[in-house]
Amino acid sequence: MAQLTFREAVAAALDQEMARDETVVLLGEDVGSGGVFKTTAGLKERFGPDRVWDTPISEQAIAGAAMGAATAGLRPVAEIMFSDFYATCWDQVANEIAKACYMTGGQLRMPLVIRGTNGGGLGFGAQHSQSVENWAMCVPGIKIVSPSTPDDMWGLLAAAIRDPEPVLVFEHKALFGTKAERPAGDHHLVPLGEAALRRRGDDVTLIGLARTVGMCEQAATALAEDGIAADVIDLRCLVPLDAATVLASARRTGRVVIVEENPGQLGWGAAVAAILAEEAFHDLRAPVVRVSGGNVPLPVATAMEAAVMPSAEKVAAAARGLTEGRIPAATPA
Amino acid sequence: MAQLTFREAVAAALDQEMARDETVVLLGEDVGSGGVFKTTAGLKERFGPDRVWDTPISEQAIAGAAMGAATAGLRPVAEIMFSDFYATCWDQVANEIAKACYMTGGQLRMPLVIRGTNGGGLGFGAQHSQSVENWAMCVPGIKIVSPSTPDDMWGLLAAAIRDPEPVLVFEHKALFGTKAERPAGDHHLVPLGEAALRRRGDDVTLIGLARTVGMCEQAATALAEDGIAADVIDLRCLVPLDAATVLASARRTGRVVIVEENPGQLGWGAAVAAILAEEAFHDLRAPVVRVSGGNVPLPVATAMEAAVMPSAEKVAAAARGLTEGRIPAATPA
Amino acid sequence: MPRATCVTTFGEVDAPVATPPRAEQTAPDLRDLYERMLRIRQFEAKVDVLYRQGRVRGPAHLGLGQEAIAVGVAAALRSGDFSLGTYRGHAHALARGASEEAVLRELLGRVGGICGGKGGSMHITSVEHGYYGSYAIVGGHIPTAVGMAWASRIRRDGGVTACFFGDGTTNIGAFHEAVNLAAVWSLPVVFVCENNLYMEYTPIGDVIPVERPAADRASAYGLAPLVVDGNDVAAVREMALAAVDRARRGDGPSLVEAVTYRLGGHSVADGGAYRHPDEVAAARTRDPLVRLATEMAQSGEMGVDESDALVTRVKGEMDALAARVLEEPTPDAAGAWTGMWSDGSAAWRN
Amino acid sequence: MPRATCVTTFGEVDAPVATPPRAEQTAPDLRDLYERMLRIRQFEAKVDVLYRQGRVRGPAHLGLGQEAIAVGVAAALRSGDFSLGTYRGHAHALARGASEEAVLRELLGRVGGICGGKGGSMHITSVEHGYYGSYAIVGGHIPTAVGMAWASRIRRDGGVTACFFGDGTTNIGAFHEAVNLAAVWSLPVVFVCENNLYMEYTPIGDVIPVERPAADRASAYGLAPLVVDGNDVAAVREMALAAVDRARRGDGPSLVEAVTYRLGGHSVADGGAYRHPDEVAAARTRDPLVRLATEMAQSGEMGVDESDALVTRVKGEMDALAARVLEEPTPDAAGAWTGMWSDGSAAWRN
Ligand SMILES: Cc1ncc(C[n+]2csc(CCOP(=O)(O)OP(=O)(O)O)c2C)c(N)n1
Ligand SMILES: Cc1ncc(C[n+]2csc(CCOP(=O)(O)OP(=O)(O)O)c2C)c(N)n1
Ligand SMILES: [Mg+2]
Ligand SMILES: [Mg+2]
Repeated sequence: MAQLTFREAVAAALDQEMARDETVVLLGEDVGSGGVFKTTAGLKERFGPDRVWDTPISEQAIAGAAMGAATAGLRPVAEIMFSDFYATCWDQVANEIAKACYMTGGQLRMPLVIRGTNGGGLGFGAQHSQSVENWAMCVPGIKIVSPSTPDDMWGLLAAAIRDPEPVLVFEHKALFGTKAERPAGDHHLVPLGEAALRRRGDDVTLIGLARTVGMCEQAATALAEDGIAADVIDLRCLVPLDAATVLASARRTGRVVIVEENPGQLGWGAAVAAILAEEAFHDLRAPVVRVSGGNVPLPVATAMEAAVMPSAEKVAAAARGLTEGRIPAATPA
Repeated sequence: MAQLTFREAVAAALDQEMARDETVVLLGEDVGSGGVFKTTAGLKERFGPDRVWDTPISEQAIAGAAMGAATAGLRPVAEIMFSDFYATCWDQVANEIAKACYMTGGQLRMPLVIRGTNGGGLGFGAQHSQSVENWAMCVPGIKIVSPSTPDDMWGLLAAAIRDPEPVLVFEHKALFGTKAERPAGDHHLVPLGEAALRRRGDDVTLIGLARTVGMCEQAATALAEDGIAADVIDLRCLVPLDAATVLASARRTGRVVIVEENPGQLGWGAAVAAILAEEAFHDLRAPVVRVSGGNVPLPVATAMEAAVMPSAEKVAAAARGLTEGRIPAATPA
Repeated sequence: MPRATCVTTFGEVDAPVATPPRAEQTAPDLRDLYERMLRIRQFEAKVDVLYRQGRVRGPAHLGLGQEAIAVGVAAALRSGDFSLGTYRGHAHALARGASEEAVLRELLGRVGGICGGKGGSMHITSVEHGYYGSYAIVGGHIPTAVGMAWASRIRRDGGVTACFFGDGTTNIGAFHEAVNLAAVWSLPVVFVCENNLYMEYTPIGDVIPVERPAADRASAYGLAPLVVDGNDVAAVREMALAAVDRARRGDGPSLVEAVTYRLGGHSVADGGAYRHPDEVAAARTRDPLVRLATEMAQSGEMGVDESDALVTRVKGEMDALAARVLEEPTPDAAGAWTGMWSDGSAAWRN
Repeated sequence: MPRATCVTTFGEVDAPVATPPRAEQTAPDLRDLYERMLRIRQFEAKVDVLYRQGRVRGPAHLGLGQEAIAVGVAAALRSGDFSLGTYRGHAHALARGASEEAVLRELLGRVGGICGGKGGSMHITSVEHGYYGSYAIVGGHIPTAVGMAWASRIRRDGGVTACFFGDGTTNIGAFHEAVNLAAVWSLPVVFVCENNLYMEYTPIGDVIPVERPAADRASAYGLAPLVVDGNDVAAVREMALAAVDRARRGDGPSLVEAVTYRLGGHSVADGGAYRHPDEVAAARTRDPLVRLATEMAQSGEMGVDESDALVTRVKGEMDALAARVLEEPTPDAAGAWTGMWSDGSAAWRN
């Protein structure tokens, strides 16, 4: 079977949607030459300069141009090279795009996508390694997608482009090289708002997003050797959140480990934990545990960066702690 | 006894610290003429134009200038008129100020304060009513203060100015008119990172911040009539978070209602709930309930805005639900 | 490029004109422009009163004295063109044809408000009339306007976008990025800086390092420095026609500085005490309505009696409108939980 | 203002010079400037090799070919003056005197790295030498630089801040806000745009609406358009001296565009295939080191043999340094949980 990398899946989704719908247009820094991560390679050649636009380094203008074009009826897909740079256009995203439909009583529509590379693990340092889907989750009015597999990268990005709302798609940069079987057929779509149960087991629920899903799966394999069977849930989207799948699993297993790259101080894991503490309280048999990114800016040196990132080992340890009825010691800081 | 408004408390703190330490300098839009909320009234007259600087509408330059001046050894206090506008300088706050000390191995120091008016309830609409302390809490490396009383407004702001770290001070705009007894003496300081137990009761813990503290107190009064005794905790700071006070109260009462203006989707309340679900699980007798801001942009019309805001009634209802062992229905959206 | 001396509220300014007046340009119907300005003036005067009576929820920023810009530019746009403005946006919505009734309902928090009660004064929008919204964050809408023009450019549909903002707004990063991108991509957009000489309470001269907030920045984007007397509705219309024409022809953006004065405070809550009374008094003599009425009286186009009667009639209409709207019901709380998504729903989770 | 014709990599440019060279200005010690550039060149050449060997964690952006700017400006600063740069900042740190060893330790992830292993290549900082950091978000540091200059202005301590950034950076909002504020407040800061003709993979001409990214924007801030040949270290030093002098005198900021060329890729991971080989070959002939060596050989100031020997010696020193540092221990994980706060701690809660 043909293989597809996570990186190629981005281009595949864009290619699929641009071919299908001529209102889909791309913009961003260096997107014409394929982009720094080569995720838009070949698109300008195929679709021409009226569909793929190289911008100056002007994130506010990029996000704002996407907003305006969407308002005017196109379906723009903007690229913010590193998701850390959302900070340079946060006003456009959080104050304009997220609110325009609501605050105009539904007069403005925002069918747009902004893609950005997210996450750490490559030694890119504090300003190029953050996972900032938590920033977006603080703001009602935007959908949030973060795929964990090449298949989902393709299907969810395609669905995001077809979605009538503004969607931020977080592409984990440590996943770009991962490979999987290429989905069959030419058209591929994965609906937004449906979590995937990647693995089934009744002792504990492991919940991940993007790169932490793989950690959950690895941890589940390790736990299986100890006779502990784990559900692994890939959230895929934070908004819309498939809380039903999370709650159903938690009610069945009674034990939950949430694994996020966001800093634990306030990450999406806290939102999930809070929902569980409120709505599944009576079914929980153990504390809701989070394995989160460290509450520090991200360091570069190998051992230090590893220390502040979640890992399969940390997940397995947390799950073992729960199943033995022990509460693991709080993470430092 | 002399009375002091919350608004006057801001100026009192600034005045106190500027008189004490000549490295304290102010900057912001219209701060020289007292500012839109009149919180800096009289300071330019007293301290002169070398201490109080009117800026262009350039939030990035304002926050960045504060960072640079702090780096160079001053103690700047910048004003961001409405906290919603942090979005226009989020890069400076989240990516530069919060990270500079850590990522330079401690070479850069950031003794600065940024003040911004926060919160809804006045019909200012979606772009001028947000409570965005959750944005800041997503980012390790900044301290977060949000006072609920004139006394604390004074003392915490003064402490923030003396603090060696970057501190964001959120001033709830619906509190500016509130009054209390003027603290005795000329110098007033309230240490950062200590929650205040505003009221003591063993049946349920109500946790608030800024304007929601008053809602908790009102709710506690109403609950007392039903024979339900409530702890009311005023967090005062989100970073450093006084988790010990929260945990101690929760362990004693076994029931917690968290009251935040942040959208429930991802607000500081989720962080507190997650801590409780992990660290106080075995002592909890009921689900951890949050009364949060609605998960929508903020509307203007009176009834709609009230619907999406927390209130004393909602708090009391949630607490009653817990003490009767019932789980209240989930808030819409 | 031809240059023209235009008389602004500052005195004479020697300013280049982007394009010569188009051959086919028709003479403006001054009576019509006058009436449009008058309706806006009377509408806002009524809002001022209503605010003081505690009837308006939230802030309101009036454009009293700046009406010639909204009306003059709107007169240069076609239906189907886009425009966007700021929190000081009543005039811009109304000038494109938005319903006075629906706007007033929004301000007074009644059912049928133009934004369904969710926007308030600072977010008045009337997509039906091509007015794509009022935005309350300084400069935040300029990139959006550029995006709308970009869509027109991609579709080659001949559409033009007009974007209004204040003098103080030229200091913010979003202005720079947006005007720059529009210039790089040669987009059909007309940027209109309403230079009312103040950024809130601060004179603009105190916070810019050049003399003219917009015109002195134009060359940074390869654009001509255009200045027009923003209190002269015919001049504004003429300048706008030239800029719109240039945009429609595919020759790219223009940045127009329209010099004016805000007769009231920054918002209805501001008394404007930081301005010398003489300055305000002098500005009143250059009121765009007074000025056009005087001109028309002199030319015989509209007599003083007639214009007085018009004022009385329009004022009466606004009083009646307000009285009627105040009797109307207020929106339900339930509406808050709708309309975050385009299908009318608002749930973020299942 | 006097004008000077300066030869840039583009050919001749007629550019105004902000101030005449100061009377007391001393002739530069060209040998010294050469050696400083050479050390940086050889340091970075070694980093390039180490990266290809997989020894450098994270990205690294080299300034090969741009050394004359870092060195020329540093030569115009006093100890106690501040400077700030970007992710392409090795040269800027070293030019102020930062320890080669400590920088290399940072890049190779060894104990004793200049940022304690927390910064990496993009955040090299040496406060001890007045270099207040390298910042990885385009334009994000320009407001900070302005703030440092503001502190000098408030203290009236005569300090000057130099801030480096690229041509592509002139398109971002932070640039506009920061340069503008510096001009409004007349702050002692020298903005140095290193125009290396590319914004990553995109030629700068494709993304600006003017010819010169910095000089053509200067008038928007009331500043003179200053251009210097960024491959001529003496010219850079002279221009910088004039700008620093102006700043120190309290006459406000300058915006200098130093035209140069980056000989390698945007980062060590980039082969630079988007550039025509002829273009790169032509640029190599204008290499600031080659050029100064040739000049000195011609003037007899330093013979070819001597400069060859110098290259061999410095290269040997860098090889030895790298070999030694590679033997050193790597930092512990525990360090990650320290230093978020200035007292060395990192807890956010009790
Ligand atoms: C980013 C941002 N900063 C500050 C404000 C507060 N504010 C609202 S209007 C205004 C002054 C704007 O001045 P100008 O651009 O001249 O427009 P005018 O109000 O005079 O029409 C300010 C500072 C804001 N809304 N947004
Ligand atoms: C806000 C932001 N946008 C995008 C980037 C990615 N990026 C890093 S360097 C660069 C090009 C910068 O070009 P220029 O300013 O000319 O500097 P040079 O790299 O040529 O020295 C870009 C786009 C970034 N770091 N920050
Ligand atoms: Mg103004
Ligand atoms: Mg460059």
